[in-house]
Amino acid sequence: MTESILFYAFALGTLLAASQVVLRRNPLHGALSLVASFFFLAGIYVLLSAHLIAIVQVMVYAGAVMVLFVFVIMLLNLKDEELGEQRVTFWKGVGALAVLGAVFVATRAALANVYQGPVRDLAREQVAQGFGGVKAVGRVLYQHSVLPFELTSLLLLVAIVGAVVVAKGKI
Amino acid sequence: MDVGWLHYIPLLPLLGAAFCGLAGKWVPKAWVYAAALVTVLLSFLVGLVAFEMVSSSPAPTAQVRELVFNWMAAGKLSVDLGLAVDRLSGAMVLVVTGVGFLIHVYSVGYMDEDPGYWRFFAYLNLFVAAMLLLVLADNLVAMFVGWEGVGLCSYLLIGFWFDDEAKATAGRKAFIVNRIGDFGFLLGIFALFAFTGHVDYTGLRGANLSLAQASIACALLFVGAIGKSAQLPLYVWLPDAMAGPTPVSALIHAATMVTAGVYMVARLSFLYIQAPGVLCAIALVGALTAAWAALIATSQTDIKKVLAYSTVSQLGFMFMGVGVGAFFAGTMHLVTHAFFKACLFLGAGAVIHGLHGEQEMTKMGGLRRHMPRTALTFLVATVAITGLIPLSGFFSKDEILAQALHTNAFSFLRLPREDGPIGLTWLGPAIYLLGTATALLTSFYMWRCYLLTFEGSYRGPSAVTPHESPPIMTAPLQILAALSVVGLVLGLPEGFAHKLHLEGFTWEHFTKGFFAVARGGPPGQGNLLVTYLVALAVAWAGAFVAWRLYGPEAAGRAERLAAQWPRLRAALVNKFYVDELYDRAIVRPLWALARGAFTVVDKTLIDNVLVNGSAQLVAGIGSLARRFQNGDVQRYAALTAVGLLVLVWALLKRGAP
Amino acid sequence: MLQVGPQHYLILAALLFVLGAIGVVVRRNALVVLMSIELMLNAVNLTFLAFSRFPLAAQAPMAGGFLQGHAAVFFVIAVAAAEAAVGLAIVIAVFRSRASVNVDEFDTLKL
Amino acid sequence: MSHLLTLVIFLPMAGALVVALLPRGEGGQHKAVALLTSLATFALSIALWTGFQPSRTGYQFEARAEWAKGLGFSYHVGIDGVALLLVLLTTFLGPIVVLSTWTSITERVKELCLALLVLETAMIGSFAALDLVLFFAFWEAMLIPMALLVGVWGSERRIYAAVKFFLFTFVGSVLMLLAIFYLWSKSGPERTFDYVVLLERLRLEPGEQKWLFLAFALAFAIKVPLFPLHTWLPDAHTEAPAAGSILLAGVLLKMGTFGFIRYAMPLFPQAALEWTPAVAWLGVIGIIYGSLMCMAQTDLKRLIAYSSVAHLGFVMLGLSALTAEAVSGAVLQMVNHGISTGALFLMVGVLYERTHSRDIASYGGLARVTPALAAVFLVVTLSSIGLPGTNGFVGEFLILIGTFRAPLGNGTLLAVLGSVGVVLGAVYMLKLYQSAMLGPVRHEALRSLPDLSLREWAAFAPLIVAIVVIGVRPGPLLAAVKLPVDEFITRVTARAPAAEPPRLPRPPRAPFFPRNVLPPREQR
Repeated sequence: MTESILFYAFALGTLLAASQVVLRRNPLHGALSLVASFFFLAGIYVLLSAHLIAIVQVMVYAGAVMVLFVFVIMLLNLKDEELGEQRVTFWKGVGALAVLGAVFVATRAALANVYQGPVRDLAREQVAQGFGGVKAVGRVLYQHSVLPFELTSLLLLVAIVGAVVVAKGKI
Repeated sequence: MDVGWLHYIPLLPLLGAAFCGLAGKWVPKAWVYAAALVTVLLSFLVGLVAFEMVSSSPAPTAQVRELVFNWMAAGKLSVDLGLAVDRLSGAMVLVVTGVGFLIHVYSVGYMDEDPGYWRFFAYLNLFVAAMLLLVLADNLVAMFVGWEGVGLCSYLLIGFWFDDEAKATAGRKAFIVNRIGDFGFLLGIFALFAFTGHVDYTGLRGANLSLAQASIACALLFVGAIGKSAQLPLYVWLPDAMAGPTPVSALIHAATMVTAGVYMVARLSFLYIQAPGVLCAIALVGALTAAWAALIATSQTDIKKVLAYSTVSQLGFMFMGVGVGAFFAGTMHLVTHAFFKACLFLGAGAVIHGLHGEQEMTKMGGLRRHMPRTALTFLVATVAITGLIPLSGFFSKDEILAQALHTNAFSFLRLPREDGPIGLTWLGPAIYLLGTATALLTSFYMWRCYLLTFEGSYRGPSAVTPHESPPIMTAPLQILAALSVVGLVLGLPEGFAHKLHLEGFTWEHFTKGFFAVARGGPPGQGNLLVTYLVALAVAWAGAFVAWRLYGPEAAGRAERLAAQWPRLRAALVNKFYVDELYDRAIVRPLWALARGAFTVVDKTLIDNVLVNGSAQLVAGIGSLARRFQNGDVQRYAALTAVGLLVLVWALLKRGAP
Repeated sequence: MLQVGPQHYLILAALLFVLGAIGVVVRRNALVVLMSIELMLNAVNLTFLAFSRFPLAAQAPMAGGFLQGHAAVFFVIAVAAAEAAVGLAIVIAVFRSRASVNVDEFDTLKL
Repeated sequence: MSHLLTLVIFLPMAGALVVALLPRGEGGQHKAVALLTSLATFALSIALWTGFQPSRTGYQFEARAEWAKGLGFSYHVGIDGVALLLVLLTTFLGPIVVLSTWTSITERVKELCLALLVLETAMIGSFAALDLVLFFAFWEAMLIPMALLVGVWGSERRIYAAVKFFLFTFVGSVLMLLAIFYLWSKSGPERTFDYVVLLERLRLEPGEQKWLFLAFALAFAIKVPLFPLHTWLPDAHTEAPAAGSILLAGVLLKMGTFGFIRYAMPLFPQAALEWTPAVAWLGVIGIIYGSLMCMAQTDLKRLIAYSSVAHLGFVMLGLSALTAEAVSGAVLQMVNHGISTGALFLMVGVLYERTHSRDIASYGGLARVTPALAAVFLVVTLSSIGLPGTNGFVGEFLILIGTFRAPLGNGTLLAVLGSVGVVLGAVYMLKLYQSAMLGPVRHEALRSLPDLSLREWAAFAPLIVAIVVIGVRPGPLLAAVKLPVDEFITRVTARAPAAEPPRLPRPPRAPFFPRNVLPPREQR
C-alpha cells in the first residue's frame, strides 16, 4: 500500500518534471526540471530495490551530468532572442505523433497480451542476498561483466579526450 | 640432302644489317661498307655452293634442305623454319645475292655523301636477308615472313629520306597496299591449312585438294602476288615507290622484291595447275597490267617513273607466262629482267647522280657525250628489254608470247552461255596479241626514254654540268649490261642451243621436270621462226616510231601529235586517274567512316547515351532522394520515428519473425 | 490497481520515453535535445530495473542472474555521462562557429 | 607444397610495407625500394619458369592453407601454363613500370610506390588464385590502386576517368560475386569455393549455366573490354600516367581474357559453347571497330587505347574459336599485347614527358631529332601491327588460322573479317608513326628534344628483346600452354555434337569448271 502511494507520487513527479523539460522555453528551467525528474526517478528505483542504482542516479546524473549541463547553459549565456521562437513545423508534428503512435501501439499490444503466469518478485526473494545492493551488483559487475566494465573506463577516457579536443578552439 | 649451313645464306646479310644498324653510326665508313658488302658476297658464295649441289644432281627436283628450328607448334599446326635450295630457289638466291651485291657496290658510290649511309646499308642488307628467307623458305608461313620482311624494308627504304612528307607517305602507301595483298596471302595460307592441314610445300604436294579448294586457295595467294608484284588493281604503290634512293628502286622495285609474286606462283606450280581458272585469271591480269602500265609509261617524263611503269608492265609479262602454264618462261623472264632492269635503273641513277638529282627527262638530252659508259650500258639494256636484236630480253619475252600463243592450259575451260558453253581456246592467242601489242609499246617507250635522255642536245640548266659517275658505280653497270647480253643463253631455243652445245645452260632445259605441267597438257608446237620474226618486227616498229617522234630529227612531232588528242594525252600523263579514283572511292570514305563512327557511335551513342545516360539516371534518382536529406537532424529523427511506427506496427501485426 | 506490478513501471517508462522522444523531435535547442535524450535513456533504465525485479523468465539468460539488469543500467549511465560530455562539447564548438544552438540551423553536412 | 608461388605473390607486398615505413620525402628511396622489389619478384618468377614442367597436367606450385574452413574458402594458389605466362608478364612489366615513373612523377612518390607494389601483388594473386573468394579478393584489390593511379597522378579529367573506370569494373564484379555465391551454394554437401573442387563437382542445369555464364562473362567482358563495353578504356588510358597505362593495358585487360579462359568458359561449358559465336562476333566487331576508332583519333594515348580494343578483340576471337591453334594464339597474344602495348604506352610516356602534349599534330619529324627513340618506336609499332618476326605476328597468325578452320558456325567468315583488322592495323599505326616521327620537324620546340636516356633504354631494352625473342622462338611459350589449352578445349566442347568439318564456301558457279572435262590429275 505504501509502495503504491509512493509509486504514484514519484511517477507523477517524474512525469511532471519531465514534461517541464520538454515544454520550458528556457533551457536552464529545463535543466533544473530534469534534476527534479531524476530525483523522483531515483525514488522509483528505490521502490524497485535498486538501491545502488538509485544512489548512482543521484550522484552521477543529478549531480555530475546535470551540473555539466547547467555549466554549459550558463557558459553559453543565451539571451532570449538568441533562443529563437519555438516553431512547430509539419515534420515535427509528424515526428511527435509517430513517437506517440509507436509507443502507443507497442504498449497496447503489451497490455493486450498480458502475461498470465506467476510474477516473481525478486526483491522479496533475494532480500537475503542483498538484492540491488552494492555487494550484489558489484559481484555481477566484477564477476560476470568485468570486460565491459573495464571497457567503460576506456569509453570514459575517450569521451574526456574527445570532449576536450572538440570543445577547445585550437589545439 | 640435309645440310647444316643453309641458314648462313640469310643469316649473313642479317648480321651485316645488325652491324650497320647498331654500330654503323659510330664506326668508320669503310667498316660499314665492308660489313654490308662482304656479308652479301659470302652469302652469294654459300648460295653458289648449294646451287652447284642441286644443279649437278641429275634429278630436277633435287633439294638441299636444312631444318633450322621448329618455329611454332599448336594444335595441328606445326611450322618449321626450314630452308630448301632447289633449282628454282637456288637460281633466285644467286640473282638476289648477285644482283644485290652489284647494287651494294654501286650504292657505295651513290650513297657516299648521304649522312644516313649506315642506315641505308642496314636496310639494304636486311632486305637481302628477308628476300633470301622468302626464296629459301620451305613452307608458306616462313615465306610469308620474308614476304612481309621485304615489304618492311621497302617501306623503310622508300621513306629513306623521311624529312620529305611525300616520300614518307609513299613508303606508307607501299606498305599498306602490300598489306592488302598480304591479307589475301594470309587467307590463302589459312585456307590451305584448313583444307589439308599442311603449310609446307612437301605436305601440300601430297595433299588432295578438290577443284574448288584449290581454286580458292590459289586465288587468295594470288591476291598476295598482285599486291607484292604490283599488278592491276594494286599496282599504284610501285610508281610512288620511286621516291626511294635509286639503288633501292633497282634492287627492290625492279630486280627482286616485286618478282616475289611470280616466284611464289612458280614455286607453287603444283598447286596452281590444279586451279586452271585461277591460272586463266593470272594470265589475264598479267596481260592487262602489262598493256595498261605500258600505255602509261609512254607519257611519263620522269625517268624513274618510266622505268617503274616499265617494271609493272614486265611483271605483267611474267604473270602472263606463269598464267599460261609456262612457269619456266615466266621465271626466266624474271631472271633476265633482273639483269637488264637493274642495269636500267642503275643507269638512271647514274644520270640522276650526274645531274645532281634531276629526274625529268625534259631537262636531259645528249648525255651520251658526257657519260659514255653509262649511255652504253643503258643502250645495251634497252636493246635487251625491247628485243631490237636478240639479247636476253628478246628470248625470255618471246618465249612467254610463244607459249601463250600455243598454250593448252585453257583448252578445256568453258564459259557458260545460254546456247551451250563456249571454250576458252581463243584466250591464249588473244593474250599473245595483247602481249605483242604491249611489246610494241615497250619498244616505243623505252627508246623514247633512251632518246630523250642520251641523244639530242642537252636541255637542262647550264649551271649543272653532267658528269660521268665514278668507276665504282659504272663497274656494276657494265657487269649488269654484260649479264643482259650473256643472259640470252638462258633463252636460246632448244634446237639452236643443241647445235651450239649450250643445251645445259638454257633455262628450259635446266628446269625441265621441275615445274608442274598445266592440266591441259604442254603447249603445242608452233613455228618459232614466225613468232621471232613478229617480235623483231614489233620491236623495230616501236623503235622507229620513237625515233620519229623523239629522235634528234623529230622537231617537235611528239608535241604536235599529243596536241591532236589532248584528252588521251592528259589521261596518260595522269596515269588514267587511278590514284584519284582510289582516293575518292576508298581512302577518303574509309577515313570519313572512321571519323563518323567515332563521333556518332562511340562518343554519342555509347558514351553519351548509354554510359553517361545511365549515370545521369542514377544521379536523377539520387537528386529525388536528396530531398529527404536536407541536413535537418530533427526531420531525420521524425522520419526515424515514422519508420519505427511502421516497423513496430508491422511486426506486431504479423507476429515477430 | 493498487498493487503495483511490473506493468505500472513499464507504462511509466513508456510515458517517460515518449516525453523524451517528443523533446528530441520538437525542440530546437540543442541543449534541450540532449536533455531529452537523457530522459529517454532513463526510461530505458527504468525498464531494465523493472524487469530485474519482476523477471518473467524462470531462468536468467545470462550468468550473474537477473541482476545483470542492474549492471546494464550502470553501463547506460556511464554511456550517458560520456555522451553528455561529448555532446555538450560539440554544442560549445558549434556555438563558437555559428553563434547558435538551434539544431535546425546546422545542416551543412547534407549531401 | 611449395612456397615459391606465395613468395612471388607477396614479395611486392613486403616491398610495399618497407616503402610504407620509409619517411616521406624526396630522394628516390621509395622508387629504389620499389624497383628492387619488383626486380627481385621478377627474378623469383624466373624460378617459376624454370621449375615449371610443361608436360604435367593440373596446377603446379600449388599451395594451400586453411582460411575459413566453415565458410568453405581457403588460401589456395597454383598456376598452369596460361597463368604462368601471365604471371611472368606481370613481373616482367613491374620494374619497367617503376622505371617509367622515375622522372615523370615527382609528387606523392611514396603513395605511388605503394600503389604500384600493392597492385603487383593483387595482379599476380589474381592469376595464381585457385579459390574463388581469393580470386575475387585479389580482383577487387587491383581496382583500388589502379583507380588511384588514374585519379591521383592522371591528367586533367582524371577524376572522371577514375570514377568511370571504377564503376564499370565494379558493376561487373558485383554480378560475378553473386554468381560465385550461387556456385558455392551448389557445391555439394560441404560447401566450398575451391575452384578445382568446383570444376569437378559442379552439375548445373543449362538454364543456370546460362545466367551464371552471363554474370561472369559480363565482369570479364568489361575488363577485356569487349565492344560495346569499351568506352571506359580510352578515358582511363588517356588520363592515366604512363605507369598506369602500361599496367592497365599490359596486365589488367588480360584479367578479363584470363577470366574467360580460366573461369567463365570451363565452369559453364554448355553455356559457353552456346554463347561463343556471340563472343566471337563481338571480338571481330571489336577488331574492326577499334581499328576504325584508331583512325579517327588525334590524341596519342587514345589511339593506342583503341588499338587495345582491337588487339583484345583478336584474343576473344581466338578464345571463342575453340581450336587448339586459336586458343594457344590467344594466350600468346595476351602476352604479346602486354609487351607491345606496354611498350607503346611507355613510348607515349617518354614523349609526353618531353613535350607535355598528347596531340599527334604537335609532333612530327622526330626521327631526325631523336633517332634512337624513333627506331624503338618503329620496332614497337611493327610489333603492334604484327609484322612477322615480331611477337605480334605469331599470336595473330595462330588466332586467325585457328579461327579459319574453327567448327563454330562462321569461323571462316570471322577469320576473314579479323584479317581485315590486320590491314587496318597497319593503316592507323603507320599513319601515327609517320605523323609523329617522319616528315619535316613541324615545331621549332621539337628540335631541342633529348634522345633516349640510359634509364629509358633500360626500360625499353627488355621489351624489345621480348618482342623479337617471342617473335622468333615462341616455341617454349606455346609448349607451356599446350596442355591447359587442350584441356580447356576438351572441357568446353565435351558435350558438343561432333565437330563438323569446316564448311567451304560454295565453288563459284558449277558450270565454269565442268568436272567431266577435267583431264585426270597427273601423278607428281
